[in-house]
Amino acid sequence: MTSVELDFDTVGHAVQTPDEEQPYAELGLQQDEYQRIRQILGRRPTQSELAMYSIMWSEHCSYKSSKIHLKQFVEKKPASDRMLAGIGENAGVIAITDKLAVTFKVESHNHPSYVEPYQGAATGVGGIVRDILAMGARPLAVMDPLRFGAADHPDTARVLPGVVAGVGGYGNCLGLPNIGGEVVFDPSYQGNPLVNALCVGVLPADRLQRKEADGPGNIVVLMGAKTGRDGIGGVSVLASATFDEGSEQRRPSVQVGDPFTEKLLIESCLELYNSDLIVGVQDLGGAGLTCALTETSASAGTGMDIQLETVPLREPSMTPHEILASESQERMLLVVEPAKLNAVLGIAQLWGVLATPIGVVTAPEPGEAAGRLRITWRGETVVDVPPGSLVDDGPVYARPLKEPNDLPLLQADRAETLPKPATGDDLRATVLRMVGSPNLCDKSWVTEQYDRYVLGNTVLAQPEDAGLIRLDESTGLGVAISLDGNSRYARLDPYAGAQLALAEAYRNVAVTGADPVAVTNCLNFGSPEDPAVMWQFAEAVRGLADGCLELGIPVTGGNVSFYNQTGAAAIHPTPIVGVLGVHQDVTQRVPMGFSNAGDVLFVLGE
Amino acid sequence: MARVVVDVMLKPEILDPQGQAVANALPRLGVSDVASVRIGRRVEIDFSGEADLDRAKEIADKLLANPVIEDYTVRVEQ
Amino acid sequence: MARVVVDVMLKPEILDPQGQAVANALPRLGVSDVASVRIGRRVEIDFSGEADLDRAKEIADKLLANPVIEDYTVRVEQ
Amino acid sequence: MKIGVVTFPGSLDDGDAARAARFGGAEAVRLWHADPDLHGVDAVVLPGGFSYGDYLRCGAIARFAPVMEAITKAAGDGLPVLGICNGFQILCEAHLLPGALTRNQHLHFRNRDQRLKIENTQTAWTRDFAESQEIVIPVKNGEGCYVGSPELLDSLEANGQIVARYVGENPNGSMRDIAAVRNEAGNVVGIMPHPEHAIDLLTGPSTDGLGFFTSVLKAYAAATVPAAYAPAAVPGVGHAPETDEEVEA
Ligand SMILES: Nc1ncnc2c1ncn2[C@@H]1O[C@H](COP(=O)(O)OP(=O)(O)O)[C@@H](O)[C@H]1O
Repeated sequence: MTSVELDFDTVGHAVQTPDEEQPYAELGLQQDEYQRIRQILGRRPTQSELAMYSIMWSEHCSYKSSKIHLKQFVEKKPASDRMLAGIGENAGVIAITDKLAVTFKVESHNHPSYVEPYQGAATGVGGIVRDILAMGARPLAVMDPLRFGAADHPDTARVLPGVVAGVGGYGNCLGLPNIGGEVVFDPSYQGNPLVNALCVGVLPADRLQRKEADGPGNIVVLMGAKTGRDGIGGVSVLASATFDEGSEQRRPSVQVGDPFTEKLLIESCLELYNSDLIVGVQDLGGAGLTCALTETSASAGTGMDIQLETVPLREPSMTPHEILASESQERMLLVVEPAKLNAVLGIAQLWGVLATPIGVVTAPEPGEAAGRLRITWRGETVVDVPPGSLVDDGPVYARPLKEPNDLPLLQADRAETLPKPATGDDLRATVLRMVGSPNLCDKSWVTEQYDRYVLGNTVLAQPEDAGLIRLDESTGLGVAISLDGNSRYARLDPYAGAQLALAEAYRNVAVTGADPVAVTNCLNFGSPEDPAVMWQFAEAVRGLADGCLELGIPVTGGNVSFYNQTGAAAIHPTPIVGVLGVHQDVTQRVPMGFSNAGDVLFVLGE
Repeated sequence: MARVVVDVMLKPEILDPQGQAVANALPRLGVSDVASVRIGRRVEIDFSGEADLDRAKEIADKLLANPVIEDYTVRVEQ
Repeated sequence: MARVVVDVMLKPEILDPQGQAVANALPRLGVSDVASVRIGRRVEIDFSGEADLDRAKEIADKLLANPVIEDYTVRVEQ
Repeated sequence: MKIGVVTFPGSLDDGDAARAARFGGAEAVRLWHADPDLHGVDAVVLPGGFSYGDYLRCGAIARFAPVMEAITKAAGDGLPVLGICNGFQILCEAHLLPGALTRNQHLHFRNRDQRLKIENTQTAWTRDFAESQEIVIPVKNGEGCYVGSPELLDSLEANGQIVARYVGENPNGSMRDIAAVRNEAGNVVGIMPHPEHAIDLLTGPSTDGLGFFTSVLKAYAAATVPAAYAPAAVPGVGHAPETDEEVEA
């Protein structure tokens, strides 16, 4: 092979040049991680392979610091016969009736939203909606728990309006009602606001989609937007590193969302599901094509042959590793039987969505347990890897844990020692100050920018404690969802703080008249390399897992966001907990306002 | 009165959904010889006195363009 | 490849809230010599062959500008 | 009576409009943007949403859809047409209604329950209301600010073409508080707020929106509109989406 003439790195070239220096450290890989890659491949990785490993083994994709803690959600999972898909899937799926299922999940898009508030928040919504879509569900509604720095800080004036407009711009244009969320101000988020987004969707239980790329000979189809240079390195760089002065150069990692294309993608996918035309489906989010190709093949134990030059590009000059790393939005990967390919392409065309066959599923070599992912570029092999090594064999760390030094002090500063309002006037002044405070004041400036009516099934939305969506007009069946988190409690006691968030969301759902059945969560923390942060994380996970066991509802999925800090200062630990409940008849919902004069008031509990 | 024009366009590598939507609609108007359409903002700043390019640049930097995703040019209108 | 630029601006008598918002923000940047700001669209049409001004005009007429509220100018980019 | 509801790529409230038509007592027929056949409907609703992403100007691209050609022709023959929100924008872009809709003056998308006053009941879509009746229906838009030249606005006032006005706070800066207008004949109406989201108390702030749909039924029953508008059959029938999704418990 005369790869010297090529302007890209190939497997052949890698074999011939074992000692070539590679920029693994700049890509966020440790020396020992790089050595493991060489070991797995039996040679140095190509440039494309190195990019793929660096993304897939990043904190964001591999959960290398959180994995050993998150497994408690499985180990302590209460018995539930409702769970059709759980942790490990794009989103958890819960059976609501014999025939109907619901899926929901919350994810973070914190760092991109600080860099470019509108697009960061917009693409956060777009990403979580594709997760829900990938399970086979029609997305029904979104929610957005948000955290900002001090309300009167000038940078909050830059970030907040952009984030709110972005959440609204994308969700409104997709036609998904926004049924709740949070807006909380605290100085700990000054340089690192939190933008979490939840989506809930509904599906007939027998329409549940799988991501497995089963069936050698099946065609791999990329559907949706063209691939561009946007977001390259977004996952590994923006989400898996501390956010500091260096972030200036990271700016190009930000992506622009196109909700119109996503809307068409939703409609075409649903039509494909309904017509039973596909074998597998996976959304492209963080880590783009790399993640979708490796996860779908690894989970099936198959391999793939991909011709990368068939990927439709926005910029023809893109290189193989850029195409593999691109985080261009609004794309889905499909696995299709050859006989059904034309029907699939026809449906895409009907909706005006691009769909392109880019390769085939392959069987493992004789004697091998799993297949290989081979990617060619203009006839040369640029990637030849066992896909499982990227997905499952990433590093796992048991990071050191240490209770924060200041915790005893903080805990000693009891609320009981604070002066209490003594007179009626004091009390009045205190109440006025509280209702006028940014965290308690009316949030309609935000919520009025969101469409809550679209789809015609919103029974409860802002400012109710929980959102309530009707699923069935004839029976009144519906689901209620609430998201909660209180980082000041979690800072004082992460174990109890996570449980308090869970309990609050649980109560919020219950008071609508719904029966709580499932939990999702987004764990927003500082750097996992800081033992104090890691301790907070471990405690929060333990608290949440114990709380869910106690309440008898399983965690069905979620997301971890680390490195939320400015310099050495981490945000308050912010576990956001979402609870979903089933409402048998939404016409009997209980809104939070007083309904009738003369009704009797009770206080339940202590 | 003097006018400075600031043209703000998305950086070439950034997706432009607006331009794309227009480009996709052209065939329905019977137009087939257009390779691409990009849409940005044209901002006309009228100074009460003389045109102040530096001022306009500063305004563009701070207010009109987001350097993360957009480029801009500033010029005095003839 | 040849580029035609279409500038679309709101007619002078139509209120431009975006431009006004920028104008209102200027004093906070210490800018006091700006009389007015107007914001419109700049559309870059790249023709695969030669620049076709008439074509561009037709596209502007039918699609890019709404004559009820907007004026436009068309020019080949040098 | 059959009410057609058009789905453009990016239409969002099409399912809700069809539901409202049914609540009002009509049969809802889904029409597809690429299909110029109106399938014998007796009235058409252009629903809310973001057709083609609303990326250039709201409604600017949708008006070139094949179905719009048929609707324009039928509207000229008296077919009742209601454009809601994005549908209103499309009707203005298609010159079936006067004026234009521009960015909300406060520059934000705004969703709230809005009080309106019905100013004209001489339309196919408002005859079931009382003159000056006040109603509450949701408004939700980013570009709902109605504008027109002073002469145009004066002539609209003089001809009774202003169908509804905002009462209380004007949610988007519309000139003369205009929320809805009609064409001269009164068969084509555009309204910015959403009657289809106010058809029952479970999901809406009121049931006031139903009046638009019962009005057109009455107009139909009174035979003030031509019976089933049937254009010549067009080859290459398109495809209407199944948006009333069949997820049964
Ligand atoms: N905090 C958490 N609690 C429970 N499950 C989690 C949590 N964080 C991540 N997971 C699960 O780990 C899997 C991988 O997560 P993620 O990478 O966010 O999914 P995706 O591949 O859709 O981006 C998912 O199934 C997710 O539900």
